[in-house]
Amino acid sequence: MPLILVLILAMGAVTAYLPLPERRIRDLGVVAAAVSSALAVYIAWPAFEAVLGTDSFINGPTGIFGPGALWYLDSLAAMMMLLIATISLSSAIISHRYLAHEFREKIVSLTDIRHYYSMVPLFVASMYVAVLSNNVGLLWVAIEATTLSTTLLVAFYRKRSAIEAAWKYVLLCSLGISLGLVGVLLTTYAAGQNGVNSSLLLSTFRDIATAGGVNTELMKWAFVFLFIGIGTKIGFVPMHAWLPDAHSKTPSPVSALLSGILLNVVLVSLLRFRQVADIALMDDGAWTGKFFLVFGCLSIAIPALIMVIQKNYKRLLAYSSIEHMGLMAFAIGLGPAGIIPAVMHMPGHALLKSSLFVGAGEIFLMYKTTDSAPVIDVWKRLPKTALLFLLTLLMLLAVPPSAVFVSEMIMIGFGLRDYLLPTLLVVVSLTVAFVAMTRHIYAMFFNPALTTASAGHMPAEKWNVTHVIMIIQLIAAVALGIFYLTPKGLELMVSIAQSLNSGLL
Amino acid sequence: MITTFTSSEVTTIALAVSFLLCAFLGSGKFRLGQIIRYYALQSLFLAGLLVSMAAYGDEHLYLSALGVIIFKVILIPAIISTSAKRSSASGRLTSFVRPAPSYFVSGITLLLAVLAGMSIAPALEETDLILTVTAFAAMFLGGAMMAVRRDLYSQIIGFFTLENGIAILAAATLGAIPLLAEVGIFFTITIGALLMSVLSRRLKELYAVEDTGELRELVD
Amino acid sequence: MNSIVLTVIQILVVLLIAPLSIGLTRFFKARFQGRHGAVPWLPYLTYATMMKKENVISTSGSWMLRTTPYAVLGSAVFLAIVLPLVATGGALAPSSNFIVVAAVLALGSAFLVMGGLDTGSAFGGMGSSREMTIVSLLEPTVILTFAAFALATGSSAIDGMIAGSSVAGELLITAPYLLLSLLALVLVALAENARYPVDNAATHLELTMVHEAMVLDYSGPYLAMMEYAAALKLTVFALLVANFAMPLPLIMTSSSPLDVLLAVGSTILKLVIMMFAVALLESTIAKMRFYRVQEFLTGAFFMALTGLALALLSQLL
Amino acid sequence: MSLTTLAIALVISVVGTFAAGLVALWPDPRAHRASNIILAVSAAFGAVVGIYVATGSNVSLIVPEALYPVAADGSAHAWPMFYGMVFGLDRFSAIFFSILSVVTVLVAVYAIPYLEHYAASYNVRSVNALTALFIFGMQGVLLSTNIFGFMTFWEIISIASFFLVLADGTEASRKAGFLYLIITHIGAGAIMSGLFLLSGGALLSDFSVIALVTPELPEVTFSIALGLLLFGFGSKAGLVPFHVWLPEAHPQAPTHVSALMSGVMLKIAVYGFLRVLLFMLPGVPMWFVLTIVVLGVISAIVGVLYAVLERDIKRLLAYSSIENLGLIFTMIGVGLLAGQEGSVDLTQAALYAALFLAASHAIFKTGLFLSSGVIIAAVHSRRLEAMGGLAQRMPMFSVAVCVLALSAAAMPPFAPFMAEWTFLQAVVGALTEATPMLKVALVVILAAVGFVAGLALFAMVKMFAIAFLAKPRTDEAAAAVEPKPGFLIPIVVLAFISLILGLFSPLVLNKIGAVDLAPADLGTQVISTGGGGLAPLSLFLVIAGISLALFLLRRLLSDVKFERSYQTWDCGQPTTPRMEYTATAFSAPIRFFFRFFLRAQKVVTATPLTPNNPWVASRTMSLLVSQVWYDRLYAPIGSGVTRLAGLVGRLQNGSIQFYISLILLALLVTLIVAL
Repeated sequence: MPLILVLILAMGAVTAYLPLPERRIRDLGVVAAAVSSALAVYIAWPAFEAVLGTDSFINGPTGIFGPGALWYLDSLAAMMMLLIATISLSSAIISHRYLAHEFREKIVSLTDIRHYYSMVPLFVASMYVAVLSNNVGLLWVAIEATTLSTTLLVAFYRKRSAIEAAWKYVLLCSLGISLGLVGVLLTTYAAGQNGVNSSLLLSTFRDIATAGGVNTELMKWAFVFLFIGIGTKIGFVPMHAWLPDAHSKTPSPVSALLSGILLNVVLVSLLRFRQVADIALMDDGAWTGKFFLVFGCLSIAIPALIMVIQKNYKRLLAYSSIEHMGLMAFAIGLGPAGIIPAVMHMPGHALLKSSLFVGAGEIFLMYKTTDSAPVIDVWKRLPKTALLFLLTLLMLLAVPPSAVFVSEMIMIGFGLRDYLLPTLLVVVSLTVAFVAMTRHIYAMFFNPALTTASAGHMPAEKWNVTHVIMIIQLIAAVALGIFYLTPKGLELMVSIAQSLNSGLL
Repeated sequence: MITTFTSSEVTTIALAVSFLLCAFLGSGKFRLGQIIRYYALQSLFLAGLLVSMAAYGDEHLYLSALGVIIFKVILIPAIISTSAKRSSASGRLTSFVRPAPSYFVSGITLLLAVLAGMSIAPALEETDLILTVTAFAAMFLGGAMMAVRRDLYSQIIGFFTLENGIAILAAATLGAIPLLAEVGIFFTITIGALLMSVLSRRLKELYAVEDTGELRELVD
Repeated sequence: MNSIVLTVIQILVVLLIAPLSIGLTRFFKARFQGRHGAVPWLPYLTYATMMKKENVISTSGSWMLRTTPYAVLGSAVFLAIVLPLVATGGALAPSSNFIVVAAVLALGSAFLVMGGLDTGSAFGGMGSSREMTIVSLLEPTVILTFAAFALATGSSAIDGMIAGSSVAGELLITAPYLLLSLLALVLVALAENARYPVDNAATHLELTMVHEAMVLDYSGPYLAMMEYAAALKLTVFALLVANFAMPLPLIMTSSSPLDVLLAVGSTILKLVIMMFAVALLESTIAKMRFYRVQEFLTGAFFMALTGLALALLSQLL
Repeated sequence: MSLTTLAIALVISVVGTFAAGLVALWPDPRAHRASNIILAVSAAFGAVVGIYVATGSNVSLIVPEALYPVAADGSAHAWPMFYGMVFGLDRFSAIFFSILSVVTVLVAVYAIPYLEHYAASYNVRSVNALTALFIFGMQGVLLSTNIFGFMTFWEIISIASFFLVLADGTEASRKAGFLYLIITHIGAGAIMSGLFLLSGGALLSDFSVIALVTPELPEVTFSIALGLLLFGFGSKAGLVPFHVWLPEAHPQAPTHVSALMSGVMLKIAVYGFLRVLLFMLPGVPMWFVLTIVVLGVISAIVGVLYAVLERDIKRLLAYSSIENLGLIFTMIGVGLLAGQEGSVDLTQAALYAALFLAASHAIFKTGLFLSSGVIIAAVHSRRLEAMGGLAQRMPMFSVAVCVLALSAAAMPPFAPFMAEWTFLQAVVGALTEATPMLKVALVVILAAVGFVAGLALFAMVKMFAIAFLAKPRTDEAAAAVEPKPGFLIPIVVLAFISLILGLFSPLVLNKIGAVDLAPADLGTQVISTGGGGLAPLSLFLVIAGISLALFLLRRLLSDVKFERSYQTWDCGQPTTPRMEYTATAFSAPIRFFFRFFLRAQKVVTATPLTPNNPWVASRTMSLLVSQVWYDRLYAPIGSGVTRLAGLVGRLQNGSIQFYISLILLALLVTLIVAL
């Protein structure tokens, strides 16, 4: 079944090179995205149906596709599939309008559009594979494929800074992922010690680990390499340098995909490996939790500080992504129960961050620059985008009704019980970030244009598809926030968290 | 600790040492042509190593050796040199460290690799120890090359030396990776090489940039 | 003799002898300065004639100009009724709680200040600013002084404080440590009534005035009411201090008509003695520069504070 | 009224407030009036419920099961929302609920003409919606009974009020808004952490459950939690070290919103503080009680000193809020201190005095802010120096403001005086048999409260006199006219409530539970505590009687019509408005007397009129009152964070070699550390 999904997307990529006019290519892109999302939801739905039907959920080590299969689907993977589906669909719809506008203004040529519509489906396909694959080698290849497929997208605008960002992106991420490969090899070696085992399947690793057949010393080495390697791809602080450059130079629909969903997918794959390490080390995640806690706190504090002096609004959003990844890591580091808030945080952050990047894209189209200084008086010139952007930003900054608020409060609740000082550091950094972002965005929106000349002629803003998407995702985030408050919502989240730590309450 | 080695193991160790020697020498050279040739030689030794291991391991290794030869000895050097020639990049490579001290740096990284090997030794069987040490050595050499060198192409070569180190580690620890994973990894590496060369060519043609020192625009 | 009759007697006596206090001080001061001076009952005549004079109202003022005389005189009359001046245990004695008294005093001064500002002249403004500073910095001293008395006598109504002892001035004998608080009360009285160290009542130099500057712009009946209020406040404070200090009889519910006559005579005697003391004080010391009044006020505050501390310590012994 | 009707009224009030917010967003211009009317009506419902529950005997109103969806198996459980939290109003929160509702009714009525007058500078729809949300948040805080609900609505209050402060979009309001945002957000974080520490991280536990858990908390976490809670609630209530945002943020918000913020939001902080202190914590260590008292006294003194100095009318009112909140916290502190030291009578009197002062402060402060709105609308400036002569032009309005100003200065017939009287009398009464340590504390507090009361009178007289009396200093002031009824009615009603609350304070105190403070046997006419008694109504009747007698006597003894009006005599030359005393001049003695604390620099610049004659010059004097707290405490923190950010920003220096070595370094360090 997942193979068909990958095939459809591959076909979408190929059709980009058919001798069709530019408009048809964009339509085909949207169609491919729609079909693939529908199929993804169809695949992922049985996982949710079980929970909502209030009977116990198929969550054992086998997953939906049976023990030995190449693919592995449990509730967490199902949630990720759902997220990838929604955000890739919205990004496709928005890029339809975004590229049309760019093409009309002659910034982008036809070949560029062909590149775009060949790369994006491949990227989405590799993400689907990364989430579903049970085979470790395939997982590694999928993650590396996400990097390679987005390199040209980062260098899409052919500007010097864009190519520089692409160069750094491809080099650093490939370096990171190869370290990750070292970790993967060591894990398979540690798991395959006694019997010859060439199955490379995560589920088999878990069975061997529960049987106690894993060499723990080697497993520790493997986890360190894995954490630093894949951590580079997630953007934990010491290894985050590529992220602000890459996410701010790509066209906005792609940076919405990158920031919104790619970071979560890679984090989930890291958690899969962590699960094997936890079962092997039999300490219920204490040893591995330390990594997440330390790197989590770092990844919250440092970006929060850098945001204070940030001058480019897209880089500001990129740093906020690092910070939210740090938040999820911090939550995971709080112990076995910490996974629940982390899992709650993922959809909220994905929906809101992608909508923010899309809004930033809209502002970029009108103001032609991602630098914040010349962007002024947005409230009066782009009233619809500004209002939606501000509301989404507030939801992201954990204002009550949003899902992010619920998850952050649970996180701080658990954090205070056993790690007092790190939690206080986190609370203060969240405030610093809150203020930095609000002040930055507020200056952009409400600085009145000094002279009408500097205002430049700006066509009155019409109601376009970006606003529709932003509204839908905003409402989804708020609905999610309220859904978390109901007992059924909590039950679903706990069952998703259980897929990572079966011993959970 | 010296255990008696069978004859085929002696050949593997000899090939591993010569592989390391090429990597070590490559790290000191400052002409593009030279480091590409050393990289090809290094991959050749890797293929030889795999063949020698196939003697007492399982026969899949023959196939992977063939893959190494096709991809790493022929294809990747070809891609890099064609893109360099087409964009008429100057062969001279620049680095933070002059040639003589760069050997010194490589020496230190080798020492570090041995140290790392020692500390992981208790967890491995006897025979794999030497190969793991070579793998670590190659990886660290590649990493040092990427960190020390300034220009674009030598960073690509540094990355691929690191890749070779990992290939050795795979061979040492797992013997034969299943075919699907092997092919996947090879393809990914080639596409990586392709992309990196495309980017460097664009940089060279559009902005006449060869040295990453000039790529420092994206700050804070 | 029930309490209502006592209060009526007290009202009549105090309201009648009020102008005499101003007259007496002027008379004694003239004599100290070797002048013959006017007759002590001259203020009665001046207030009566002023009532008949034309009332000139400033165009720049508002309704505040008209309400100030009533408010100021009202608060003075309230104090005269409530406090134990001639008789203790009067009808309104329970509401002579020291915090209420301090607040009504402050209310009277507040209206006086607002009246002074309303005329819109620089002198009125200057006088009001100074008066307001003095009144507001005096508030803690008033509260601490009466707190000490309340602590010593156990009742926080001023009437209760004095009624405790059968003879008026007996309080000091039974609780000698209250001397310091009494001194603080004297300083407060001097500051409240704009007497010597703080303000010179007889000055003609507008720049040095405090109390006089505020009533500069009143004339006719309003000026009479303001002057009368000032005289009344001076009498009230004089008699209050006298009752605390001098052992002369006060009318009680149990006293016969003879005692009433005796008490009224002693009240007039107390007033003469106090006015003589005030005149003596004003002829011996010089007026303080306004910006040094701060030391006067801080001195009064710390005296009251130590008085209270002494009262507390005495509880322990 | 049975419980269910009460609950329905309560639900109507809360839902009505939210609906008002939604209606406000409707693009049609009539929506402005409609939303405010809905807001007023629903607040009226809230007032009825609040007063009924506050004064009822111990009826604690939990929104009854009738309104909850009944589960399938017939067991009624609370709304599925908020993890089954139960919304309820007990006697204690009902007092604050009624304050909130009464003030909201009047503010909503006032908002209608105000926003129409200022339609140009405010986005009317967003201000109305945000105000409704703001009030909804406050209602939510009062109704919620577990941490999650409390924190959610607390956050709604902060965000709604933040955007209201930024409503007029000027640079100053943005600067004030962000300062406000920083402090309230950190404060909210501190409260959340403190509450979680107390409840052991359990997110859903009810307040009553926490009360059981706290006794066996280890000493260290207990004191950390207390510190966090004091910081959280203190920063929201404007206690001194964290008060810096209050005089900046309140004046920037639209007037009716700053009235709400000053009058009611600060009380919500007091409510939260008392809810935690009295209902959740078993006993509170001595150091905590002493810090409350010390902070309360310092805020009162600092607040009143700066109120005396201030020349901007809304900042003056903001500082007077700080002073009143300082007094409230001192009373709470003394109540707790007395509780510890064993004099029970003082505890009850002090706590009820604090509650009563909070209620009366809400009334008169809202009135004063609303009237400052009217003055600013007439004079187009917030500086006192630009006002003057308004009493002549707006007699009715100025009488109401005079009543409000006198009640702000705690003068006799009005409510704040009764609260202060109860507190002072209780302190004096408790002095006799208190323990030595309590004696010293009580003496210091007695002196401090006296000092603050005096200066409060100074500030309020200055505000009223300079703004209203004498001749108008600018032509806008001269052209001022009696405000429209929409403005006037709320202010007059508030003045009236302040008077009534004062006169019938024994009745009110008795009803809200202070039974032995205002005993029923004396016909609830007298507040008796600490050996003294006060009968406010008879006191008022005596004063009224005297004034009436004087009025009649004056008519008897002199001819009323024998009157002439003439310009003020000023040694002959005509008096001009420039000769009047200004606010700066009026407060000069105090500025001189307290020059050590207040650091005010006076700059007099003389510009000679004719070049060759230096003596004939026009002198202008400017006064710079430095914000001591802001420059010493907040500015360094701000620049420190920016410097640190610059330092960290260098991490992103652009060279790829640096990034690669960073990754390898991270790998090596982790390997060494972890293995």
